[in-house]
Amino acid sequence: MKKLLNDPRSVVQEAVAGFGAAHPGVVTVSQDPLFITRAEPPRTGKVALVSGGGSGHEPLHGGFVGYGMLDAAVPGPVFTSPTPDPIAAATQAVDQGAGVLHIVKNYTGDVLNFETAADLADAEGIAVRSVLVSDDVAVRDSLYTAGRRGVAGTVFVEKIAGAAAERGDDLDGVAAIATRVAERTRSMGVALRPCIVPHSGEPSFELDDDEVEIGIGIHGEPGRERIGIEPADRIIDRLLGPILDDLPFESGDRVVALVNGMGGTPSMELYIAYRRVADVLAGRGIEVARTLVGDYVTSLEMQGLSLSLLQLDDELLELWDAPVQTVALRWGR
Amino acid sequence: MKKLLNDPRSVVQEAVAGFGAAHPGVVTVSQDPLFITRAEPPRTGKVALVSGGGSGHEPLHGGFVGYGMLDAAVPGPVFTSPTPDPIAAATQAVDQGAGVLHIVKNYTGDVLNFETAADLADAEGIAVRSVLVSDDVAVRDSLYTAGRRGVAGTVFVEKIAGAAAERGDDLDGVAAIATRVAERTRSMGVALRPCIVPHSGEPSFELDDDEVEIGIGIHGEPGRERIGIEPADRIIDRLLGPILDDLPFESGDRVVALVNGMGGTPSMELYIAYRRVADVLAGRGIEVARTLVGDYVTSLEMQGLSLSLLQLDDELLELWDAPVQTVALRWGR
Amino acid sequence: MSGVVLDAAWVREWIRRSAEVIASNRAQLSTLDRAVGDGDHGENMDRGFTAVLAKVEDAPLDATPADLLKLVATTLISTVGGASGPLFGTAYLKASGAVAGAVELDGDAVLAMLSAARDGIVLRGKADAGDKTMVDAWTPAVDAAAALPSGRDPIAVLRAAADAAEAGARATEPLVARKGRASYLGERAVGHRDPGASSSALLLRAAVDAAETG
Amino acid sequence: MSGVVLDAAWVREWIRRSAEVIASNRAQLSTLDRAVGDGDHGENMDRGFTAVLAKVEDAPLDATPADLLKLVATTLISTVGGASGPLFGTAYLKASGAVAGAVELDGDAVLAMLSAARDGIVLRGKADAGDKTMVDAWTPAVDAAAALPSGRDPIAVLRAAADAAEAGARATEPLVARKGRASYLGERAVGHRDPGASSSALLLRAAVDAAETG
Ligand SMILES: Nc1ncnc2c1ncn2[C@@H]1O[C@H](COP(=O)(O)OP(=O)(O)O)[C@@H](O)[C@H]1O
Ligand SMILES: Nc1ncnc2c1ncn2[C@@H]1O[C@H](COP(=O)(O)OP(=O)(O)O)[C@@H](O)[C@H]1O
Ligand SMILES: [Mg+2]
Ligand SMILES: [Mg+2]
Ligand SMILES: [Mg+2]
Ligand SMILES: [Mg+2]
Repeated sequence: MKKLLNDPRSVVQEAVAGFGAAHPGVVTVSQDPLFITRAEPPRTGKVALVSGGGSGHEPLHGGFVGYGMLDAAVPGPVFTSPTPDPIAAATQAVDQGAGVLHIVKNYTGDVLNFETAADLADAEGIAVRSVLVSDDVAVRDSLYTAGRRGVAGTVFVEKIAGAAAERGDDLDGVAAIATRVAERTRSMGVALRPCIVPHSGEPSFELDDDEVEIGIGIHGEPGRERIGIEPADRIIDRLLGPILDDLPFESGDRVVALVNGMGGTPSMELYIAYRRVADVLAGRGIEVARTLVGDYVTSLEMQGLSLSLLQLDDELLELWDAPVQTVALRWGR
Repeated sequence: MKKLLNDPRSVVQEAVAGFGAAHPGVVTVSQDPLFITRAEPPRTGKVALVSGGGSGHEPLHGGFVGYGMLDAAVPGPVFTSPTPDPIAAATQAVDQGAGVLHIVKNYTGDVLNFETAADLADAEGIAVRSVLVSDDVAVRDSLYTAGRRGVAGTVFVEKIAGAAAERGDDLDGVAAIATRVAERTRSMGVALRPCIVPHSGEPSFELDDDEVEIGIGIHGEPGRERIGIEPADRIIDRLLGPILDDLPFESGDRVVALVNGMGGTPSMELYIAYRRVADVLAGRGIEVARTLVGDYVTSLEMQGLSLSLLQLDDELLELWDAPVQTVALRWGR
Repeated sequence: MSGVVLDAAWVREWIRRSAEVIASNRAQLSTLDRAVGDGDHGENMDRGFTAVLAKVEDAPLDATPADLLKLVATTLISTVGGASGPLFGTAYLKASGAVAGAVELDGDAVLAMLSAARDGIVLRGKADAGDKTMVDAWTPAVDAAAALPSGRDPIAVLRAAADAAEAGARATEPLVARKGRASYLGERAVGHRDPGASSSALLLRAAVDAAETG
Repeated sequence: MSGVVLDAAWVREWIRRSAEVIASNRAQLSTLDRAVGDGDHGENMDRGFTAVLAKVEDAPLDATPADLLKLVATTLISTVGGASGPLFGTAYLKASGAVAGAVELDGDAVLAMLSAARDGIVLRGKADAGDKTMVDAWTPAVDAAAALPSGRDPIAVLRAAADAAEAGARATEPLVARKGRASYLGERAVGHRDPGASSSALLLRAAVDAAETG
């Protein structure tokens, strides 16, 4: 393993400290318990948004703390949900009296720890609602499984729910918008090279030199199937097909399209992928109203990408376009 | 080699096409000759800024086309300077009658091709000035060598010269500001893993599992020396030392600090690095006025980073803070 | 009728041995988790039990078994994270509740403790037997312990539980997972042992060893 | 006194053979460039000469040597990029100028052509002999050709040049570079042959081969 770090056990603490030092105008870091809040507190009475989860997915979630998006992010150890204490502490720190929405990616660990944190916050008299993000179509959904994973589509939920909160919606309203976004988002990913978790020093799975892993998660979990490498356009089609069929997305739909790098993918490859996405969607009569291409929800230095589509309506588009000022997403301010 | 691409010979064309399709509100792509311009033309009479160079360094330069920064970017083949024709065509396309500044990274190929392009533009009656960026302290400067390489500090030059042009400075004025920024910028990089150029499929150099390459360039050129891996803080000190000593940067200086990912580096490692940079600079009495941490000038999927410092004065800070609206850098608008 | 009982010293020894066995199996547990999950189970458990050990060493000398088990629970909840943190945390919390006030634990008390722990895991995680989770170690463990005649020796109870948990962990290998990260893999999880069931078996074996030497 | 002269057909054949030899040495030239530069020299030259070949095939039948050489120059300039594009482009441009108007080239004309090419490279790149660049192939080539007695056979001129260029390219190995990307490496460039000098030698050898069979 070759990584730029000092001590594998303190990577998260050091990185979060560096993040706080680098962006003092946008975020403030609490070291113990570890969470990230906005440097400028929002207007009082705003519903607060808290998200979090295992680290290693940066800029998610800390990079989305700021005006128009999250109020706090709680980074856990690498690929491991944070414990309830810092989640509860962050929840308490950002509550403005209007309640707090927890945005939780659907993993057993995240769900359980956020549940306990919500109970703790509730005991302090804070109203908490939760929304689960489970956009990964690579995982077959079923009542009898842990359900789908939450992956890059989380960005859509955080951005749009953040705008709704900024607009002045109440807790139920913000939760309803967040749920609507989560319900209309679908994602799927591919890996060309696994990542290496600092504390283990081992690749999260093995891939031969001519193999790719289709349906990859964001924690170095193996994916749905392993196939021989193919031209980019073919691989994109393999991701886009299940996404489009699932909701389904149909002719006349307007979408936000996200081509998300997994951390180690050259920008060039993301744009080669987007070129295909744009072609296929145009061919299906689906209008791409807005596009993001870049590293938004990563898996350390994994090489690969995920595609996410959000089916828009007028209100969601308006909220998408609303100003946002975070480290990783910024427009209109 | 495992890459997400269709044909190694068309990666640049496809990626630039995807880039144009993804960001129609910011950039417009000319496919033949290949260059990128702003979607919204600037006000007439503004000095135009053109940069370019080999591809594989994205978001440089196309990601910096837009309000407050470049007027055009000319992408060459991967790691190879573009030829004079598209540079001249881009120069002609964006000239507003006030002349054009070429921002050229100091490589023999870039210098020669931009020279010829300037001659061609001159023949069309366009006033062209050039500024060379040569910020890489890893390369010993001398009258008897090709001189220092231009690396990540190019972002400082493009941002600040862009703001000066937007402010209304004339060609000589913009060139003078650009030169001032270039003269006050120093950079140095390290690689943990080389990149693989699509057409060759070979790693650009070989590194053992416990080695890092200090003083790396952005084209997969080998660096100044190869050493065994060390803790991040030690490696950062090895980069920061030569940077600080060279200008030199001194107590009381204010700087912009850039921790630049080479393409395949997890965000976490960049922030661990920044934490050290902040500590060392604080210890030396140098104030970090502004910070960028992320992938700005990459080398495909190379793993590693570079540090760049710009010594500020009041005017340069004001120009740094001026609004910018490009794909990769955006604030104030 | 056996007169053997287990006390707070046993709980302390159990915890020490748990921390030891988790530390020495850290890499192996993470390797299991790499095959079907995200490769951190050993790391998570080790972080948790290292913290538990420190806490328990500082615990008051008169702490009851229930006090100690509760300390384990809250420490795991606040240090492990992931799926296993809340699940094991709840297990120890419920175990603590089952022996509240007791100073000496006979066989029935130990059975009640194990049974409460299992129920806690099922309550939080909603996994059924056969879902390829830690429940597949705990449920056979509790069943085997309960199958012993009443008035049984607590060490025998622990031994039956540990044996069954080990068999249960092995028996997760051919299963398709229906809970946890392994459920994302469908058929590809077949052939791999569940990490949480494996660590559960290690913890129960540590309980036996602690009782035998204690 | 020799009556042998070279004409436009020779230039065409030279170009064909150049494209061929560059294509078949593409990987090797890039490997050389990977050691001291950025690993693209073979790719750059191949892109250029593939384009040159297409252009020359479409060139008018009555094109003079100078016309053809100019076509090579402009095509290289507009397709190669990098350092080698403008340098070789200028070389062929100056070579073209040196034989302007001529239909048949005798030994002196060929020498003038080579000499002008070399001067063009030095003019643009400002490298001295010994800087570990293509100049270290071209300068010995021109010197060797010039050392032949006057009135010399053009094939002998080319052969002397190609032999010297090959020796010159080999002689770049022990050098520290003072121009081009290899100059970034300092002492680490020692032991590696300069890619541009190597491709220059290949081009001159192609000129000999074209003349001998033409
Ligand atoms: N719903 C559940 N019920 C019971 N046990 C579960 C459940 N989900 C996961 N587990 C257990 O948790 C273990 C994984 O723990 P760990 O790797 O520490 O957490 P994470 O999956 O969050 O990385 C699995 O091996 C399984 O035994
Ligand atoms: N200043 C110079 N003068 C002469 N030749 C040079 C100079 N700089 C570079 N070269 C030649 O160019 C070659 C590299 O060409 P190439 O790899 O195609 O371009 P780049 O260096 O831009 O990638 C070197 O091997 C060297 O022979
Ligand atoms: Mg985990
Ligand atoms: Mg090059
Ligand atoms: Mg795990
Ligand atoms: Mg080269």
